[in-house]
This record gives sequence, C-alpha cells and structure tokens, in this order.
Amino acid sequence: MTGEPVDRVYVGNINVAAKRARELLLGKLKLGEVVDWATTFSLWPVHLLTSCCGAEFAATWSPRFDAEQYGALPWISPRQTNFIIIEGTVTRKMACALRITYEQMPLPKFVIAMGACALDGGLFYNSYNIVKPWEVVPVDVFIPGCPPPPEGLARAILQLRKSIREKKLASRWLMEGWRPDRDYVTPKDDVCKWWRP
Amino acid sequence: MPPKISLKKLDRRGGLFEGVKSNIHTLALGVKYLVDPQRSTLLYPKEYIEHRPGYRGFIIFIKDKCISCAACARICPSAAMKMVRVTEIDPKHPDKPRQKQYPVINYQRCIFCGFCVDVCPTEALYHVPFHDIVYENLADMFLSLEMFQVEPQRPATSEGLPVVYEVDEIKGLVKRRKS
Amino acid sequence: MILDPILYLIAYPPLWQVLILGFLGSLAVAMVAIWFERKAAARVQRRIGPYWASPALGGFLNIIADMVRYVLQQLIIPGTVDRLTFYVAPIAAFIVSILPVIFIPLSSRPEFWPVASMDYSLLIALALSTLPPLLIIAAGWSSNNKFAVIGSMRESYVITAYELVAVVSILSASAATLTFNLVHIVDAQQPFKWLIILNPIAFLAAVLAVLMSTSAFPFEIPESEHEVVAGPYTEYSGALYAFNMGGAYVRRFVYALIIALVFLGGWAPYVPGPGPITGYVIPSIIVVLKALIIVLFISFLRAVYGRYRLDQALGAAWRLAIPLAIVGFGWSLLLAYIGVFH
Amino acid sequence: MTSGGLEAGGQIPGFIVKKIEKEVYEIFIGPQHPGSGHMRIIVRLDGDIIVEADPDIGYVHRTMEKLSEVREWLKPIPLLERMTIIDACNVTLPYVNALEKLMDKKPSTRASYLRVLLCEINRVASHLYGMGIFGVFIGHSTMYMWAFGDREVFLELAEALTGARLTHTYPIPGGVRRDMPQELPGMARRAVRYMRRRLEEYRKIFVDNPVIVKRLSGVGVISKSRAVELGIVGPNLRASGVKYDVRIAEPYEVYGELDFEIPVFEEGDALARTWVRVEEIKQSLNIIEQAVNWLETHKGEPVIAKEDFDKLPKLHKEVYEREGRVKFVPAHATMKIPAGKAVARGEMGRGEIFYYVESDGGITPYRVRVVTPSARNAIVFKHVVPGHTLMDLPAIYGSIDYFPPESDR
Amino acid sequence: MNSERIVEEVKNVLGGLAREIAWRKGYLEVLVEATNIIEAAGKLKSMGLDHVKSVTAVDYPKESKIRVTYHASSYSREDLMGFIVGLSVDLPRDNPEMPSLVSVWDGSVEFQEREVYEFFGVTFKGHPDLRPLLLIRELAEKRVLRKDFVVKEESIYEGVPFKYD
Repeated sequence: MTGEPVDRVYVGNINVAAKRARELLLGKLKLGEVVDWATTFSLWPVHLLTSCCGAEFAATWSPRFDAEQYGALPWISPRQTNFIIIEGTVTRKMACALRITYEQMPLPKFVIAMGACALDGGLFYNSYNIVKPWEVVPVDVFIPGCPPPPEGLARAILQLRKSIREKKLASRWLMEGWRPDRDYVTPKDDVCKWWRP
Repeated sequence: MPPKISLKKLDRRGGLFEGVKSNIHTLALGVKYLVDPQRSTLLYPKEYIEHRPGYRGFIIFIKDKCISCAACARICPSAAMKMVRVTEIDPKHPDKPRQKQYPVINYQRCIFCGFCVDVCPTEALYHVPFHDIVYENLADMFLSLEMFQVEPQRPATSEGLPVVYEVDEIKGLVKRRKS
Repeated sequence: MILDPILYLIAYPPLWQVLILGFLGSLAVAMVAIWFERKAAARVQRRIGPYWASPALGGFLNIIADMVRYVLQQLIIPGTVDRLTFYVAPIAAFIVSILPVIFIPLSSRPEFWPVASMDYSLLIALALSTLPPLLIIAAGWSSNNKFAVIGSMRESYVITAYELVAVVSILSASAATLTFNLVHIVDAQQPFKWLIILNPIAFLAAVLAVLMSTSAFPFEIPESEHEVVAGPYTEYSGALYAFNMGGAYVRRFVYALIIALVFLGGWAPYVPGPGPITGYVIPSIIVVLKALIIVLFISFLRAVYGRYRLDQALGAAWRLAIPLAIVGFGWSLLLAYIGVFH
Repeated sequence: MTSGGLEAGGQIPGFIVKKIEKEVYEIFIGPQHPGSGHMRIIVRLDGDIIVEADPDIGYVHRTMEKLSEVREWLKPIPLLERMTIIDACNVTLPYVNALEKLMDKKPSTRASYLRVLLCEINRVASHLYGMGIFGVFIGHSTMYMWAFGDREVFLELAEALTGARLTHTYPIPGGVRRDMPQELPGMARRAVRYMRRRLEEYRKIFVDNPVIVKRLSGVGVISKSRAVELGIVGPNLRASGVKYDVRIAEPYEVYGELDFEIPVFEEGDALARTWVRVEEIKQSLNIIEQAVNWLETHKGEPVIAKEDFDKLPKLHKEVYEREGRVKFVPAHATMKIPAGKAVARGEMGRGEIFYYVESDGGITPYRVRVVTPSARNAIVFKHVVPGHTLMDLPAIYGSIDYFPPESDR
Repeated sequence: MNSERIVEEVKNVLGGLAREIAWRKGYLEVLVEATNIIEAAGKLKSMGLDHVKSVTAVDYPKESKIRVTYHASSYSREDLMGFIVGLSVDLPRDNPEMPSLVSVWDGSVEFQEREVYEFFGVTFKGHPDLRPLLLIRELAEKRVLRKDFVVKEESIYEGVPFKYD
C-alpha cells in the first residue's frame, strides 16, 4: 500500500483529481495558511506505543497536563492521524511496525521522538536489539530525558506547531508531495528484514 | 502488628432495583463533575510548573570546582558523560600548558538519574529544576564544554507564569500561582 | 409564465431546508455535538479539553481545524479495496442521513412547509433513517480489512436489535394521536400534552434505540476501538473519513429531531404565527434546541459509561427495549382510547 | 477468511507456524492497535469466539539481562528500573536486596521505611495506572482520566521524595539516595485522605457501574487450581483465591512490622481482579500513613547503613545535612561484590518479581536473571482467552494489568 | 527451625536423585542429572512445590557447561511459601538438550523454557511449542545470553576504546 496507485477507475482518476484540487486550493486560492493553521491545532497522534515512555505519553493526556488543550487527540487508526510520537526505545521488532504505521498515514505527517532511547539508545546504547528511530522514520522534534516529563512532550508539541507555522511544512508538503529535507535513512527492506527471512 | 491475609467477599450488584440505583449513582456523579469539575489542569505555555529544589533536571557543570577525577563519567549508566582532554594555560605559569580532562554531556543519552551529581566529590555538577527543553537537531544535544557550563534558558519562562502544585485533601492537586 | 415552475423550484422550501438546515445545519450541529462531547467529557474527567485554538470560544475552532485538516489531508485509497463502493458508500451514507430532514416539519404553517400536509411524513422519515446502516456495512465490506469487516458484521447485528425498537416506540406516538402526519402529532401535543410526560416508557425505548442506532455509549459496538480499531471506517482517510464521522453525528441529530417532534412536543408550547419570523424561525429554533438537548445528553453518556459486549447489547435490546417499546405502544393505544389528544 | 497463517515452511518468528484444520478468521491485534500495548496478539476466531490466542511479545525486549552483565554493579539499578518505570522502586528493590544479601549488608531502619514508603506510593500509582488502562480498554474513558489524574497526586509525592516523577533510582545497596523532605508527611497524609474519598467515587462510576459489572462478571475466570498451575502472580492470583503475597510469605524490609491486610477474592474473574486492586490501594494507603508516622517520629538515623555513613568524607556529610542527599563515594562506581548466588523477590504492583543474581567477585554481575510479574502473567493470554468472544479480549487484557515492557525486559 | 525441616523433607523426597544439595543466598540448590530431572521435578511437585518462579540458565564457558535452574516454590502450602528450591541441571555447552518440564509444571514454565531456548539454545524435548518468544530469529540463532556473545562497552573518554579497569 505504498505510494499512490494511479489507474483509471469508474469516475476518472481520483489521484489526479485530488492533485488538481490541491493545486487549486493551495496554489491558487492560497489556502496554505489555513492548512498550516488547521494542522497545528489538529495533530492527532496515532496509537503506537513503542516503549515505556508510553507511561508519560499517557500522563500527558491526563487531567493534570491535558494535551488535548493543544487539539491533539490520540487516535486509533493510522489512516486518520497525522502524527507519531515515538515513546522511547524502538526494538528491531518494533521498527518494522513503526515504519509500516508511518507509511500508512496520510500526508502531511510529523514525528516526535521522545526519550533518550529514541535518540541514541539511551541506557541501551550498546544493546543488540535496538534501532535508532531517526533511521527508520524522519523525526521532527527530539525530547531528551528518560522519560521526559509531560511538560517536555507538551513543549515538543508546541515546538512542532511553531515550525509547522513558520516553515509552512503542512502546505508545502501537500503541494510538493514530499518533504525534501527529511527522508528515510534506512530502506524499508532493511527495517523489516526479520519479517521476510 | 504483623500483616495478615484475608478472604473477602465480592458483592455483586444484581436485581432491577440495585441496577437502577447504581445507574442513577453513576449518572449523578457524572453530572456532579460536569457542573463542578474541580480541575487543576496546567495551561502549559501560559503557566509552567516551578519544581522543588531537589528536582532532577538538566545538569550544569562548574569548571572551577572540577578535579578531573572522571568519577562522573565512570558511574554514568548510559555512557552519556564523556571526558574530553583540554589543554589549559594557567595564568600563573603561561609557559607550561597543562593537559586537563573535563566531562561533557550528551543529552541524546542522558537519563537524568543524578548519579554523576551524587558521585562528584567536589559538587562540581548540579541540577537545574526543569526538564522541558526540546531540540530539532540531534547535533545540538551533544553539549560542548562551554555549553555545559551555561544554565540553559527555560523556554517557558518567557511565555508564562510559574505555578506550584500542592496536594489538597478535597481536590487532589491544586494549582497555585506563585506570586 | 414559463419561469414560474423554475422559480417555484428555486424557492421550494423543502429544497432550501435540505440545503440549509440539512447540510449546513447538520454540519453545525455535528460540530457543536463533537465540541460538546469533547468539552463535556473533559469536564467530567476534570480537564479542559480543546482550548488553545480559540481560548475565548472554549476551543470551538479546534473542531473546525480538525475538519479542515481532514478535508485537505491526503486521501489514501488502498490498492485492495473495492473502489466504487469505497468512494460512494460514505458519501451516499452522508446524503441519505440528511434526507429524512425533508419530511421533518419545523413549523405548522403550510406556506413555509408544503410537505407538512403530507400525511405519512413520520413513516417516510423513519423509513429513510433506516437506510444509512446498509451503506455503512457496504463501506466496511469494501475496505477489505479484517477489522472493517468485523465492524460491518457487528453493525448488521445491531440493526436487528434496534430497528424494531425504533419503529415501534416512535410509532406509538402515531398510535396515541391517530395520525402519521408529524405536524398533526405536534399539534396534538399542544401546549403541554407532550408524549414524554404521557408516555415515558416509549420515550425511554426510543432513546435506547437511538443510542444503539448511532453507536453511542454504552452501545458503541461497531466502532469499538479496542477490538476493531475504527470498525467499518478503519481504512478511510481524509475527506472520506470526515464524511463517515460527520454522517454518524448527522444521523444522531436526525433521530433527535424526530424524537423532539414526537415526544418533546416539537415547537409546542409555541404556536407559529403568520410572518416568517414567528412562523418559521422561532419554531425551528425551538425544535433544534430540543433536539440538541437529546444529542448532548447522548454525548454526555460517553463520559460515564463503558461499552456493553455485543451479546449483552443484543440481549438488552431484545429483553429490555423491545418489551419496553411494546408496552409503550400499548400505553399509547390506551391514551388514544381515553382520548387524551382529541 | 484465511486459514492458519502461513504455510509450515514460512519461518517467521513470533508466528505460530502450524496448520489449523478448521476455517478460522485470523486477526493480528497489535502492535499498532488501540487494544494492545507494545505487543501483538494473534487471535483466531471462529465466528465471534476466540479459538486460539497467541501472544507475540518481545516488541520491547531491550536486552536488560545481557546489558546488566557488562555494567558495573550500580548501573543495573537505573537499567532494570526501565522495565517498569511506573513501578520503579518496587522493581529495583529486590535487585538491591540481592546485592545486599551478597554483601551481607543491612540497610538502616530509616532507609527501610523510606523504601517501603516509596514502594507503596509506587504501588498505588501502578494500580491506578492499571485501572486507568483497564477503563479505557472497555470504553470507560472517564476512569482512565480519573485514575491518571489521581496518579499524579502520588507522582507528586514521589517527586518530592526522590526528585523524579517516575524513574526514581531510589534504593542503593545499603540505603536510599535521599532523606525525606520536611513537607512530605503532611502531603502524604492529605493525599491518603483524598484518595480514600476518591475510591468511593471510583466505586460509583466504575466498579459498581452496571455496564461495567455486567461486562466483567464471569469473564476470564481463572480457577484456583488453574492459577497455581499457570503460576500467575499478584492481584490476578489473589483474585483466584490463593493466599500468597511476598510481603507475607517472605517479609522483606519492614513489611513484617506493619499493620495491613492482603485482600483475597475467590471468584477469579475480571471483576474480582479489579476489586483486588481497589482493596490493595486502600491497604497501601494505610501503609503510607504508618510509614510516614514512623519516619516523622524516628529521626536522626542516617538513610544509609551506619558503617557506610561513617566513612563518608566531610563534604558529603555536609551535603547530607543540608539537602538530605546521599552522595556516593567514588568507590561506588567500581565496587566489587563477593562471589556467590542470591535470589531475591519482592511484591510489585503487578505481582511477584524474582531476581537471580550471580557474582564471580568481579566489578560486574556474572548473571542477572529477572522474572517479572507480567512475564509470568503473559501465559494467561494463551490459556485463558480462548473460549471468550472477541469483545472479552480487552476486558481480560486490562484486568490482568499486563505491561509489555515489564514482560519483555 | 522451619527451613531445616524443609531441607530434610526435600532430601527425603528426592532420595538418591540429588547429586548435591547446598544453601545459596535465599534458595536451596538441588543438582540432579538431566536424565532424571522429570522424576525429581515430579517428586518436588508432589511435595507441594507447585509452580516455578524462574527458569534460569547460566553459561559457564570455562567449565564448558550451561546450568539450568528451575526455581520452584509453593502457592498451596503455607510453610513452603517463603522457601525456594532451585532444581538445577548441568548441560554440555555444545549441544544442550534436556527434557521439558511442561508436563510437570505446566504453564508456569512454558514461556520461560522458550526464553531459555532462544537465549541459550537449550533444546527442551517434549515442549509443546518450542520457538523463540522475544527475539527475532536472526538474533535467536546467535544465543545472545551466552558469554561468547560480546556486547561492546564504551570508554569514558572521547575516542578511546573501552577496557575494564
């Protein structure tokens, strides 16, 4: 399910139509600002718990910190989200799930890597089962700490919002189809090697 | 008195009357909190928590106190602290440059356990009580010796006001503006 | 004049009602319902809910942001789906969900509401409101996703449970007032002979049916996220998902409108006057407010209940709701026999 | 409708590679699925009935046993803590106890009380976490929010005591790292009184909620003999009527001197498991009160073993007097522990944790084996889930309070 | 003393099966031969040690053996609750193989034997479902918890290879 299948079906080519609509809306009608604004207040993280920073992820949505005030609502199916929070360690088994989940999400999509394990392995820097998530998916914001406190995650969401507004990430991404500055480091076949021995 | 172990009986609510009663209890409690939520949510950028002095946040290095014993790097569980060799010129003896080693920290790995602070024999390391700095580049997180000695600017301080949380008997946690 | 039919068509009130109330109104109500659901749940849960998008409006713009984001997000069509059904089902479901609004009068004045004279408006509205579940099942089936298929199957199970309850309990109003005409049903309830007071049993059954049909808590079974992710909508993304999600809230609103007319007395105790303001705007506001109360109550239930298991929900329907509905129907016949409304 | 996964030749680890005769509907729940944590359950359905459930764990396997072998004795404490950061003191305490057994060192009584205090704070927080996750698994989001909101009260206590919300790294061989701050007893007492009142409200909205009672009664029943055979632990075991708790079977620290009772229920279903947690929270609140009272009246003793404290340099003692913070001596970084084998166990929020520590006299452990409660409870998925409907799976998952990082290590 | 009595009981129950019985810190280690471990385990179970807390394997490359220990304890007998018996068996390092104790201790050892299998390569004959539990196959083949699988440590200095002090 990677890429956009381009073939003519009953009602014409929906991908081309969607592309034209994007060009009309974003290019001609200058709705880019609106898209960026909407994206900043609608960062819905997908429910993918990679590791134990999930405890602080959960606490960030708890009544005391309540990240829903930023419009972020943890959502269930990757198809309907636009945001992944990598909560800590990504093991080799999980890396494949992370990559597949990321590829299932519609553009524009953003990633926050949370915790020392998601940056350079943290405590598990020399472990045999650890993958660095920024080699698997392109990461936008990094949060240090093990685990980072909910304020740290809230700050990361704010930072991501800021850079979406400033760099027009969402609208540019929709226009150009892909963000040139971030790309996968490891090909998917390497990430999911264990899947197909 | 020693602890004891005891078998308890589960009272299952059955019957129509009990069912209606507990439904009403549930709905009434929901309405109670709908009317008076007793909330203490932190409106983060507008308010930020001022933590207690013992909070284990970012770590700052005081170079003058360091005796280059490398105990901090040795005890660091995640090998985040590394010793770098620096050639230093003592103002008293400018002709004799000395090789010294100082710790630098890599926040890509640091787990904020405070072992380095606790092991330092001269108190050359200390925590600042906050933990909400984020980075957009991995390279920024490997601090240089100079950066390690500077207290980072907490981003929240420029955007909001400090609050403290207190444990309350009625509402659980209570948010209080700090004057 | 040759232009007259065209003018009549353009000025045809039901058309405008569908367009304005049905589409924009339902959209607005759906947004208010979503907003309320999030805010009310947040209050019960002792937190704030959406806030920073517009602190002055309590974060209401957040819902618009979500909508805009969904509509302009990339639309993923997985390679394995049945394409035509995949595109058409959610859009058709949305449109079909709005259709009953044509037959729902918001005023008793025939000059604003020609359909009001239709004698079977309640029946037609009910019949139309049973259509969308079929399209939801089609949507789930066409996704070619295991979770979506399970969700569709659950939806089809739940239909068998609530359909009968909905029809019987709502038609008990007809049994009491001896008419299928919604205008007459409302007029019969003037000023305070509301059926919720005279026949609370049928009302309870009707609310249960609405809960089940719109998969609201505690009967949120087809989309029960902890087993079947998003149920029939698992593979939907972007605008198509927005249609799906909006459709669910619109259905809830349409049912609430019917219940508001049938049980809560519609625009009663107000009597529509001659002009457009007194004849149309004020009664419709009253009806929509009454419907909103029901929608908001349903939203509030999310905060206090968990969800039943599938067999328990079906059991609740067959053991509790259907007897309730039948008793309510009998009660209505009794009311008609006594002649409360005549 | 697929049958039985892959052909027998497909060598995919974590998948059952065997043929199933009957036509079944196979669904993969997880790792990206709201009804699974950091794991996958491969569920095979016949209609709506689960005929086989195969937990595919290891998505959070972070090789802690191996890494402990290459790090100095003190470093595994923060390392092993990451198994269960929501129950951090309970999970490291038995490791420290094992080291103390090998070193023949006894912590001071004050340190023991402090450990017990933090353990019980952790236990309450951990149970609240479990109940919150359980709540959201059966669609009750308010329970999730309330439990997590009230958990913050106890995290606030833990933060005041140790300086970190979750990863306290508090016990060290011979004692603890910090003394209790002045304001803690008052905070703890207020928190205890608050939580007792809240438990009544939990009853009203969750545990006695007719929807929840109906949903949980008779679901995932584990009989007493089956519980023993499967070797499950913790609240799940006690909900099945087995009177076992490490705090009573082999009292460690000062648990033998405290007055509390262990609740046991006989039903063995999901509702009983929830009730055990509620009752245990009550008992933990009692223990917190007792520990705080003792700590307030018995001051003066250092929080590490006396012989260690006397050896501390002057500056370290000053810091301890000023901040209540125990500084390590550099010897801690490279301490050696006499050769030997030791086992230690403790009662975590989720059940019994077991450590086997072997030393060959070097500066690193020779072998650290840890068996966590979740690792022992994982077997429930395989043996208890089949026979239930698909909608019961989250109820069972939530009620056994399975935490994958803990299980995978 | 209670534990003395239990040690006596264990000795009586096992009879000649035990090659060595010794107190370790916190548990009683009983060493038996791999051939009669099922018999020994069955006897221990009939005594009341009804579940296994841990299946622990330790690799001793110098002695060229792998020691697998079943730490068994009791839920049903109150006097045994505070008592752990470690039923150990020494296996050769090249091709470690032993009978599975799932038939005796059922679910409490099922997953842990799978763990030992993937980490040490010990084959449990008669195990109903012997396949890796936590690891991917590529790693399971490397026997990661054996001592000859080396994990690299880092030096405390920048750019200097690591060695233990």
